[in-house]
Amino acid sequence: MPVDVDAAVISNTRLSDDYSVLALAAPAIAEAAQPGQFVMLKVSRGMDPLLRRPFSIFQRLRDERGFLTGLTVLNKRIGKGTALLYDAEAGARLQCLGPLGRPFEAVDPPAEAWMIAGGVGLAPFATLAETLIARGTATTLFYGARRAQDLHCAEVFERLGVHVVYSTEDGGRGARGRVTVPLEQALARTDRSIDLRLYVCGPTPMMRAVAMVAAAHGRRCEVSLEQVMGCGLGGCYSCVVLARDGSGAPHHTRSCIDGPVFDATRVVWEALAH
Amino acid sequence: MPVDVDAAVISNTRLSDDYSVLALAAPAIAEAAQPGQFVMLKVSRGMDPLLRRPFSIFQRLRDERGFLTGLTVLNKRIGKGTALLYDAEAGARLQCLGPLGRPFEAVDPPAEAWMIAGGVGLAPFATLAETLIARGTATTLFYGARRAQDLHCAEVFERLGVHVVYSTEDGGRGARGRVTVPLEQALARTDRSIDLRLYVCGPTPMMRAVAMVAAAHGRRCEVSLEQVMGCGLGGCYSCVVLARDGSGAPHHTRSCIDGPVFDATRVVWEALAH
Amino acid sequence: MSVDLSVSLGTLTLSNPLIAASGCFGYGVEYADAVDLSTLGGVAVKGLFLAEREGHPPPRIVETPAGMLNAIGLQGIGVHRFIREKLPELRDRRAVVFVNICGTTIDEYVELARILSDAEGVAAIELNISCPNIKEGGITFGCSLPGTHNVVAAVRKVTRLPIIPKLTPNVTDVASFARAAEDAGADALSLVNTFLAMAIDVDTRRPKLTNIVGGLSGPAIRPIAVRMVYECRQAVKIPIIGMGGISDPEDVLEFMIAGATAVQVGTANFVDPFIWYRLLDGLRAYMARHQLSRLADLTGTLDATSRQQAWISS
Amino acid sequence: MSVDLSVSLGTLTLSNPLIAASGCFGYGVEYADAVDLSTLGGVAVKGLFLAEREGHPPPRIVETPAGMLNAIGLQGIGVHRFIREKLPELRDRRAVVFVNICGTTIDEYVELARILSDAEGVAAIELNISCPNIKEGGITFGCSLPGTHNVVAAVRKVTRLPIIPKLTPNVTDVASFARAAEDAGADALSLVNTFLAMAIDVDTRRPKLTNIVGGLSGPAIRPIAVRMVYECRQAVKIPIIGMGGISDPEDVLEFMIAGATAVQVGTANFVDPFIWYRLLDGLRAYMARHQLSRLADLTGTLDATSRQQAWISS
Ligand SMILES: Cc1cc2nc3c(=O)[nH]c(=O)nc-3n(C[C@H](O)[C@H](O)[C@H](O)COP(=O)(O)OP(=O)(O)OC[C@H]3O[C@@H](n4cnc5c(N)ncnc54)[C@H](O)[C@@H]3O)c2cc1C
Ligand SMILES: Cc1cc2nc3c(=O)[nH]c(=O)nc-3n(C[C@H](O)[C@H](O)[C@H](O)COP(=O)(O)OP(=O)(O)OC[C@H]3O[C@@H](n4cnc5c(N)ncnc54)[C@H](O)[C@@H]3O)c2cc1C
Ligand SMILES: Cc1cc2nc3c(=O)[nH]c(=O)nc-3n(C[C@H](O)[C@H](O)[C@H](O)COP(=O)(O)O)c2cc1C
Ligand SMILES: Cc1cc2nc3c(=O)[nH]c(=O)nc-3n(C[C@H](O)[C@H](O)[C@H](O)COP(=O)(O)O)c2cc1C
Ligand code: FES
Ligand code: FES
Repeated sequence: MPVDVDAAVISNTRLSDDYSVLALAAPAIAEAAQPGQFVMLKVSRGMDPLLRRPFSIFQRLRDERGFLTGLTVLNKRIGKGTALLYDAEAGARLQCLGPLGRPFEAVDPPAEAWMIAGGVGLAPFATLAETLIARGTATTLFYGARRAQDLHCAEVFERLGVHVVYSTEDGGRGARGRVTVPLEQALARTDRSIDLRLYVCGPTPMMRAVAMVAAAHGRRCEVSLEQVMGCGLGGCYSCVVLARDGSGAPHHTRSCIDGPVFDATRVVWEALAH
Repeated sequence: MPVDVDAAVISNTRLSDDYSVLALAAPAIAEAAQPGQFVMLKVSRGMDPLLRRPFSIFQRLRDERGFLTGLTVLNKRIGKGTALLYDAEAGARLQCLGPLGRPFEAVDPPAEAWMIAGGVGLAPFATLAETLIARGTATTLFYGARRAQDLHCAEVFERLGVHVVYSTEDGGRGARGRVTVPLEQALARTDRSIDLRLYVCGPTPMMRAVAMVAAAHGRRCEVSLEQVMGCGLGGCYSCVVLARDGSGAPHHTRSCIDGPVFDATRVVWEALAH
Repeated sequence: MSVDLSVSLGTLTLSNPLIAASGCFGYGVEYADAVDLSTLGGVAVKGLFLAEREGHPPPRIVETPAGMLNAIGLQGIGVHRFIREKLPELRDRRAVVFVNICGTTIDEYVELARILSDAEGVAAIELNISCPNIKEGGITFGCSLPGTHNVVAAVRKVTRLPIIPKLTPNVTDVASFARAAEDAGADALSLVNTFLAMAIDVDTRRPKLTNIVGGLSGPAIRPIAVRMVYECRQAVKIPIIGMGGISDPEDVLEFMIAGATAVQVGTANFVDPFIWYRLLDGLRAYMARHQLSRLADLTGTLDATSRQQAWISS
Repeated sequence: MSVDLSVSLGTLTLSNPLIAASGCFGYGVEYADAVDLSTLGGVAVKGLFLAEREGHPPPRIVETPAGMLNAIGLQGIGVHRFIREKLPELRDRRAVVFVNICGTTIDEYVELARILSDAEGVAAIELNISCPNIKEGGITFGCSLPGTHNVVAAVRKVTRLPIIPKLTPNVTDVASFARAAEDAGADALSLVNTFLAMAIDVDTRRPKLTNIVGGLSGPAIRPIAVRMVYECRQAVKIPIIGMGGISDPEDVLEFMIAGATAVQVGTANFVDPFIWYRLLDGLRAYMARHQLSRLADLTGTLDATSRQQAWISS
């Protein structure tokens, strides 16, 4: 059951000209949150902009005694709403609705977990990594970006004990090229007897490419899709993706309640807007 | 020629739950400003609310060397826009267009100046008082409000050397009753040979009452009217008041460019919305 | 003071005037965990055809100043699956269900009405003759006076359920459509549906919606919708359900004063799914402030005598 | 890169597509101190009748979400005083003047056109047949196809000045009105005028405007206006001047891509009287980014082929 919290901004840490990490006081949402779920944020008071914006729950925050106090959002400025969030100051208040959506299915050992993130697609993985590590699952993050300076927050994962594999398109850090380069190498190296689960979030073409790679290697792969969302609760049918049902028939499926996480084989990639 | 300044909020001093004094860095407007003129403020970025709001120029600000640096606005929270102004923090920026409108006609000695203010109608008088005092004109302020705690900023006037006469409806400070009570007493006491000019700003019924009193005593009286304004520049014809022309014929007259200051005898008071 | 928020749409009494707008509340069941459906005056479910429909490809919505465009294309599970899969839960949750129906022919509307009349737990049929997002049917009836009359009259013959045609605002004279619907036997009217509109991505020079055009809803349209309710109130006797941009208690009151008996809330429910509680609180506060014991007494009480004398002629 | 911002409305060439909208820029002279009028593509002056008019008593405007209502009631100094008192200064300032005219009968329109044809410094006549705020004339022509045709045809007979009928959006099928105007000899079209709308003070239960109803303008209406320009672009060959809520360079581009040759800016000019410079800068930046040397090439370039294949049928 989602709740709507009038959440105080605890802090807003600018990581670069367009990335920031926004910490929100919303314990009730943090308690209920599962990896891969999201919140709908009202980025300003008033009607400009009118609609809320969806954001993955990045981290769950705890106080010294370990009690959950809130959550963070990894925000990338791309338009009006994300610009307002980037500019938000501590003390401001934002309506925060959540947790919403279908979470990732976290695997247990001996299965291994490989998370593949492109850019701000890193956001859903901090919570997933925490959950996986807590279960003792060996967890790797393939983290790609255009340039080295666009790789943010990797330390969050390293601190958790996640094995991080970097790639940058300009070769500034880790493998040169798309994130699929080190991923394919790693898949080729990995014994088929090892049970692997792939989790992907990033730009649509990247997710599609990873889904193809995963299929080619016969690996199960979950993707977290980012559609424009009007309500986040199944009310408006704006957020549909074409996804196959049990019988393989494609249907417009609401990504806010039947997703945002989908098994990659369900998605009709050709139909996804880029 | 009005200018539009992207003005920084220097400070916002809350005087009570609904009054604040907002200082804005807008030297170009302060330099050109004449007593009784106003600015149009965009109270927020974005479209909520859409239109600017008119505010009298309260004080002109100077630095230590006496150079004009900006202006203040005496803001009373009555709706959405004035609430946003009340909440504005130092460092914020507001588009500020001005100076606008027809100013008061400041009299010179031996004429005396009587300013009559009701509530936030005090706003245009600080600049007027400064101008009058600089000319050596004997200046009195009749300042009325509902309760003593609603009388703000009187010290600004006392410091300038203005004689301040208070009245409150509950008798908490000065004369009990409307501002017309001490005004009528003073008028009755004042020799007809003394040249007097009355300047009025406040709620419409109060201005109307003062205009009647002034007319009964044969005193010239200028009123500063507050109509809803769309543009402040004569473009929209929203701000009209019914005012008599030279021949006595009433016309809908734009209060943003032909006012906000009108000779009280021109105004068809019966036609003014309360 | 005990306050009475109930309103009557002909034979149907609602506990309060707030109805979730069709297409903005899924089939109602999506919200059942978050909101107690029985606290709403009613729930208008997503527009249903006889058959299942996949609707338009995304993007299906785009935000605009104080509004949004949608071109969902009436995706839906069809009336049979609705009755089987959704209606029982709505019944259990004690929701007052308005079923919004859409057809491409009069026969389809008639067939839908017939099927729903036999189902248990349907409070009223909202006839969607105003969806701007589909080529066939719907709005082609809603933009023609005989079309409107004929659909309503045909459905009237096959059901005793209250029939509530939903009018489009995309017409010159909405009041004439209100009259046509009333003459044909409608029990109440819903208005307005969305305004046909579009938005363009100037960098790609392509429409922002796959469907090119879509329907404008939200606060932006409220002043036009209020005017239309006011016009229809003077044209017909049957109750009006007003909508278009309602976001605050004042907006509900505005529609009621203009002539609405009940209201629907669509877009604002996306922004705040718990809006119902806020609106109900606001209505109660207004009633207390104005010592109003029956909210229904507000309907159509606009005082339209000139606010002040015109002091000059010409 | 040298860029060409000029656009042609038939025989009339403007240095750029930006025109101040009628009723939103006084008689132009009010702005002459603040804005160099010759930098604008044109200035549409406040709607003029033959005689002086006092208009409606205030309040005349009320703000709404991302928009505003106005019911000015066409206050104005009449065509004779305009020619005597305002036109000379406009000429001196090298403004390209569109005179917006309004009558209660066809004869009045004809008379106005005749008078203006003899005046020096009038670039075009904008026929206001769409003002929602006056009972007589105006919109009664604009809401009837023969009415529209007859006014335009009658004015056509008496003037060689470009005639630009201004269409109302308060109709079912705006494209049919565009065709009627074109058939009757219009040189270009302006659209849209404001949407008939209202707002109510719920505490007093009175309309917020003295005139009860008013016209809705501003960003709120933009998506509807863009759709109407797009529809008319497909219906007629004559140039279209698009308007409704333009506030940013992207909005100008949106109207042009939808089919407008030029645009007018009304409400946004109230918010920012120096908007013209910002819009021109934005247009130049867009042209540079897209390596567009002639802005006029943008008109009607919407790529409305489906953005993506529909992967499923039904
Ligand atoms: C489930 C989910 C989780 C998300 N998590 C995050 C996150 O953790 N951090 C983060 O920074 N962003 C995240 N996003 C994307 C984020 O919601 C959008 O960037 C945001 O809504 C854009 O708002 P805006 O007002 O800045 O952009 P707008 O001004 O509204 O639009 C700017 C441009 O971006 C496009 N756009 C708008 N929304 C989306 C969208 N959802 N996907 C792709 N393009 C869009 C628009 O079409 C437009 O071209 C997530 C989206 C979803 C659906
Ligand atoms: C020339 C001039 C100078 C002014 N100087 C000052 C000043 O120095 N300090 C100050 O606090 N205020 C001043 N005002 C009034 C101020 O402009 C309004 O209070 C403000 O516009 C209200 O905006 P809002 O968004 O808070 O109210 P809204 O939310 O827009 O409206 C709230 C209520 O107030 C009414 N209202 C709105 N504008 C006005 C208005 N102009 N006059 C009367 N009622 C109105 C509305 O009809 C509504 O009922 C001045 C007005 C004018 C015309
Ligand atoms: C996403 C969306 C889907 C809609 N679907 C329907 C529908 O299926 N049937 C219908 O009659 N109206 C539909 N509407 C119109 C609404 O019911 C309502 O008439 C309109 O949105 C105006 O109200 P609002 O401004 O409160 O949203 C839809 C509106 C939206 C925004
Ligand atoms: C205050 C005001 C007065 C107007 N007066 C006229 C007028 O006299 N003649 C006319 O044709 N249109 C008039 N209009 C309509 C505008 O010219 C324009 O068509 C409309 O406002 C839409 O553009 P906008 O959204 O940019 O304001 C007026 C609009 C406003 C807001
Ligand atoms: S966002 Fe509304 S249904 Fe998914
Ligand atoms: S405020 Fe626009 S004319 Fe006065």
